[in-house]
Amino acid sequence: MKAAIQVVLCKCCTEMPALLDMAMLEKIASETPMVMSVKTVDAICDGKNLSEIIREVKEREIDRAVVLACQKKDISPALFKAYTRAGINEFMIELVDIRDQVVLPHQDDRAQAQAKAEAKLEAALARVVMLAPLVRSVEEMKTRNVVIVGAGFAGMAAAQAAAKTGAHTILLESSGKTVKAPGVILTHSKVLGAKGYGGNFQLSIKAGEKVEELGAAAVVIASGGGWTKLKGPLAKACKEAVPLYELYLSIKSGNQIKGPVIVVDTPDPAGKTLRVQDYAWDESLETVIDLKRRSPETLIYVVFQEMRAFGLSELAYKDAAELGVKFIRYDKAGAPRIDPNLPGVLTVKDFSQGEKLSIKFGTLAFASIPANPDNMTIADALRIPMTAEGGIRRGSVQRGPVSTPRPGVYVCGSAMFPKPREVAQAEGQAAGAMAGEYVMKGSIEFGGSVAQVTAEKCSACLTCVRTCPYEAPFIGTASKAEIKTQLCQGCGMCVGICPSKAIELHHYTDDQIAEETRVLLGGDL
Amino acid sequence: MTAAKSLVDRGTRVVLVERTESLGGMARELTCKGLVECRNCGVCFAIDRASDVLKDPMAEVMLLSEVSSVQGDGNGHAVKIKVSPRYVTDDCIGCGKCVEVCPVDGKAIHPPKGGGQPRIHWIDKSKCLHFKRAKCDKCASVCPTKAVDYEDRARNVTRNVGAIIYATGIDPIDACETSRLGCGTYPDVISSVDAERILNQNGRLLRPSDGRAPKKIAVVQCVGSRSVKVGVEYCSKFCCKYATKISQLLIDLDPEVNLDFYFMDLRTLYEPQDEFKSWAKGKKTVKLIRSMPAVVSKGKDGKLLLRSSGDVDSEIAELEYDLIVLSVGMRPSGAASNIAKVLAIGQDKFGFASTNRDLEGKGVFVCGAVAGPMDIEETAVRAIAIAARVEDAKEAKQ
Amino acid sequence: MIVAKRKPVNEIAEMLAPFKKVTVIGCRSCVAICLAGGEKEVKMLVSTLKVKNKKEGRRQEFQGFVVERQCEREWIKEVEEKVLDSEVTLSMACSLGAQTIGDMYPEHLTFPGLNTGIFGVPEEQGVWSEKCVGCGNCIIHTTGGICPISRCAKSMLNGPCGGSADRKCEVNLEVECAWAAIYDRLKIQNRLDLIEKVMPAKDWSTGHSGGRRVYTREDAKLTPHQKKGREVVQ
Amino acid sequence: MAEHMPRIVCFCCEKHGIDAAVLAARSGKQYDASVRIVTVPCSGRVDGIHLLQALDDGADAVFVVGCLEKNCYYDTGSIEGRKRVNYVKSMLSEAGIEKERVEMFNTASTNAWAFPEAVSKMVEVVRRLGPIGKGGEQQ
Repeated sequence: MKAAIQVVLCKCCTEMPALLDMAMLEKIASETPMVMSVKTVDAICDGKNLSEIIREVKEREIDRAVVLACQKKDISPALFKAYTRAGINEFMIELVDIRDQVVLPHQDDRAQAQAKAEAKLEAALARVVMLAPLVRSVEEMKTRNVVIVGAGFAGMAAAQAAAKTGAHTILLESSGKTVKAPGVILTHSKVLGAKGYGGNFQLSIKAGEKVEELGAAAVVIASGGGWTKLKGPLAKACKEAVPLYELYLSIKSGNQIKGPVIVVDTPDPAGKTLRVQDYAWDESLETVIDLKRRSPETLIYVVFQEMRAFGLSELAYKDAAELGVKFIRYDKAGAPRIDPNLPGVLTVKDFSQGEKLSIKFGTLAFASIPANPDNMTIADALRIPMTAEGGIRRGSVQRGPVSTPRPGVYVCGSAMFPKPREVAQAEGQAAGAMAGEYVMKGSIEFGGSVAQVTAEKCSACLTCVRTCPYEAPFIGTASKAEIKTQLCQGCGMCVGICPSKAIELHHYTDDQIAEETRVLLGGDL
Repeated sequence: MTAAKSLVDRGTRVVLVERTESLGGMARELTCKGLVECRNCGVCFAIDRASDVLKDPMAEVMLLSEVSSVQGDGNGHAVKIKVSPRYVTDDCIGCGKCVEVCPVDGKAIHPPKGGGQPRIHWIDKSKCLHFKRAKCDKCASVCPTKAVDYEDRARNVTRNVGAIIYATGIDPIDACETSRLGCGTYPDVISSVDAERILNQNGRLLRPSDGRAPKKIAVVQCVGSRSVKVGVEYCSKFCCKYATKISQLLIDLDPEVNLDFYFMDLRTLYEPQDEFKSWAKGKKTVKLIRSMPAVVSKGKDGKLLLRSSGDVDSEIAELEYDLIVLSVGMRPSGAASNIAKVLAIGQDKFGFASTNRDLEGKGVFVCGAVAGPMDIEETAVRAIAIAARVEDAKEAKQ
Repeated sequence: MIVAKRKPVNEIAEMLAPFKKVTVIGCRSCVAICLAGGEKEVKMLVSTLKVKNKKEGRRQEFQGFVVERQCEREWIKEVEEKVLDSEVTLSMACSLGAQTIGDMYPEHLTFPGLNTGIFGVPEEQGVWSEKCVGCGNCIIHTTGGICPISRCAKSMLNGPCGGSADRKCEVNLEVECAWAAIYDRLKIQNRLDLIEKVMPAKDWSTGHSGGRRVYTREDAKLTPHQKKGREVVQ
Repeated sequence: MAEHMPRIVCFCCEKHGIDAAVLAARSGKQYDASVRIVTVPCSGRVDGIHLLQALDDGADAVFVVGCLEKNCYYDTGSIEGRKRVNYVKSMLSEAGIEKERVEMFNTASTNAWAFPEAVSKMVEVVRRLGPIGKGGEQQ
């Protein structure tokens, strides 16, 4: 194995020397075979030392480097750029976070800190020799399309936000309702399936009667809740019942609402198929107040298990009461019921008064809505996780509040779980904006530290295929596993679980990890 | 902060003016609520954003600073900013040696609050002896990186900006304002914010009085908020959320702990509340009590007595606790009003800022919990949305 | 496929205790797929044994590797030296693999590292269930494609036994009664009439009870001439 | 015999794990210097082999630090990580080796206390159990 290593020791201004014997570290480094140059600099984070480092690289024909400094995040990209310009691959630079792993946490144990620092240096030297250059490939996005599934409040907001970034938006609306939004709008349409990955999706969509292929760089899921498919005994007993959302819309569009109006927090008071949703409250209150203002004579009842008006909407509760809206609290025992033999009458036991009430109603609305059944198809198509309630699941918080675990796929509004209009809208804007930016980057980068299968070793046991959260592995034509590099995020889960050790993760191969560990534990170089 | 982040991501220059010594707002002092499983409190998101912004060359962060005046119109604002001295340079590695040696009681040199970023200490001039007769320089002398700089001076800077985002956030209501429940009288009655701070610092909740681990804890909801008395009639929205999560964390940390959870209505913010209820059902050591406790009095051997009307329409009960956590509400940040005036931002009777289209047209945006109580997640979402709007405004002008 | 399970480490360690030089051989076939004897498992076992030895201050030398299919001589031949170079070989394959090596090198000790269990189906990641006992005379076309011999504790052929209650087996209440399953399946296929049919007592001679079974394909066998005079040891 | 100087390896995930360790350091938290961190992209990358080899290479204890479950950057990585650790634990106890020597911890990037706490737990374990084998023979 031939290598020309450069070792750079950063003093982090004064911190390192304050605790560590830099001379000793330099000695260890310079006495290691294949180390061509050892440089100690005041602070690698300011550019001024760069030039000399790079000069050395050129003079001594360095091909890889060990840098003892701080956390990668904190080291200026300038260093890596400089190295790359000097012809050293970014994956050939081994960073050692001496500052955060040795200097800071072991201030009062000089001897131990020194020992640890030396071990870390040696481990890095052992590792750097085993590193291999890796290339990141770039793929142009074929379209600037942001496909938004669902033209509800969230969807529209998303479309506007995305369009503003310059992306080309395509709204898919499952119903026939006409909406105003930038870009193309397809009614009676939904996503059936998808091929590809963030940046270059190939969606197959149903638009009206025909099925079409549609290229998309990013997808925003704003499919909303299952407005149309109400579950639960009350819904069964009263076919005319509507979701609160629809009641709201028809009020807004000035329709006459047949009184008396009852708003029940859930069509399934037993909570078997559907739990009462907290969001119900903001909605109910806003709606009933609106209605009461328009037609004060309409009798309105709000039947609920638990008063859950958040934040300022709590005050709306008061307003509603003052406007004469009747609030009836029930518990599971006295849950509201509708006798099929006398439809149009709801019986419920008032929890606080203890009396049994039967209320005639002209309109019945439910505040809680089940998750959208379409979510299943969408999730399957785009390979994203779902919640137990059947909503679309958001990814790690670190990826952002409207991102799914999959790059290029965003989710907003009630598609996750029912949300008030306002919040849904804000999320829509956020998701739209993020999708837009993603698309306007114009290309995706992939590869680098990703997994790769050694076909000879693979038993095609499917373990990787089942384990990968991104569904990057698949069984290829040679009936051996292969990894779709564009999908691989480089987490290495498949590598860790492969029973035949047929998969390796570049830059974190078993040998590299094992060797690093061995040397860290005092094994000799 | 999130707004700033997503703006710089779009390549917009951002000036971030923060009144306190570090970024992170409320979230700094909050603790992660997870032990093995994430409970989605969003705190890590907030803190990560803070460090992102600090690292970003496009963002200029001014700490210990306040906007003194703003002039301008739709085409831009000249913002005067007063930056107070920190007396500690960026060389600080946050080792805390200086704090140890500081002779002032209550210390004059402090680390940044909780998880605040950057991890640089700061000196409170009003307390520091160096600026009094006794030219104390203990901190300077122990500092391994010579980061203490008594010569640091206040600066007035002016920045010309295209848009202003007003995100001054919220402050916790001082639990003691409701003189009830012995807050202030008994050391072991603490506010939820104190609880979070303690948890955040050492990962476990100990009794302030004797530093022992409490075995029986009461968590009381809606203290301060939903109370006309304090002038906070509204519900602060996320107290239930974090209180339930803290309770879960406390049990995770020590399954032996007995925890009683007092509440009026349980409003665990857009998460099926049954989750918490069923969780509590599953735990023998957790009790949910629908009641608003009335009085706290001193019990024997350092315990506290909490009197409440038990569960709904049952008789008065008086129970013993080692520690009582008052889950306090929030109100718009104190610093809000004066800047708001300068920017002509409307406010409701609670001091929550409101904005409107033509104000946004002028390049003034309101963002975050200062516009109304909301949790970290919602704040983040709205921030990204606002950032997008700011961008449009910018493009609209060009 | 054949599903096996690793023997408890201490049991393995006990077997190997007297020996100084050990070869551990895995198999890249069935046992790799059922996560029992692939390269990963071999490596993990070897490391564990090393750590155990370290703890107990015992000195032993290990070498571990895998072959494509341990039940076939050709693959073993390739690693012959390594095998014979040790005092004992621990086979991390089904007992077929262990016996193949045993047959090839009678004087060399070969021990089983796995307990060979069942002809199983991977129901989901990490779950394998028995669905065949190799009775040598398949009848599942008459039982809706469900094998009563493997899935019924008593291998009942004409409906459930008296112990079958609420679809559960009396031998193990966790397990569904095979005949309940068969009934449902036939119902879906509208072939319930088959339930009526009485199945004659099964001829078990095709199964293990008939003694060791050897299946041959005359047309596939090599003639002595083809074998070029080299007789393969039987 | 002089008190045994513990040798502990930590496989730390590159996301929340490392961030937590760094935050701890930058909050002035001190922890035992016997801990050596090996960074992996995700706790799901950790293979039982790594843990066991580390023990074989002379570590007295090994632990893995990953993101909080349900908030793993790679969605399910830390759940996988825990499974691996548990499997190794079972193998060790089968072999009659204290399974406490291998542990899994989850943390968020903002838990300044989590990493030092994990370390002290492991150090405590090693102090209690001592090295693997008499005097932890060096090879």
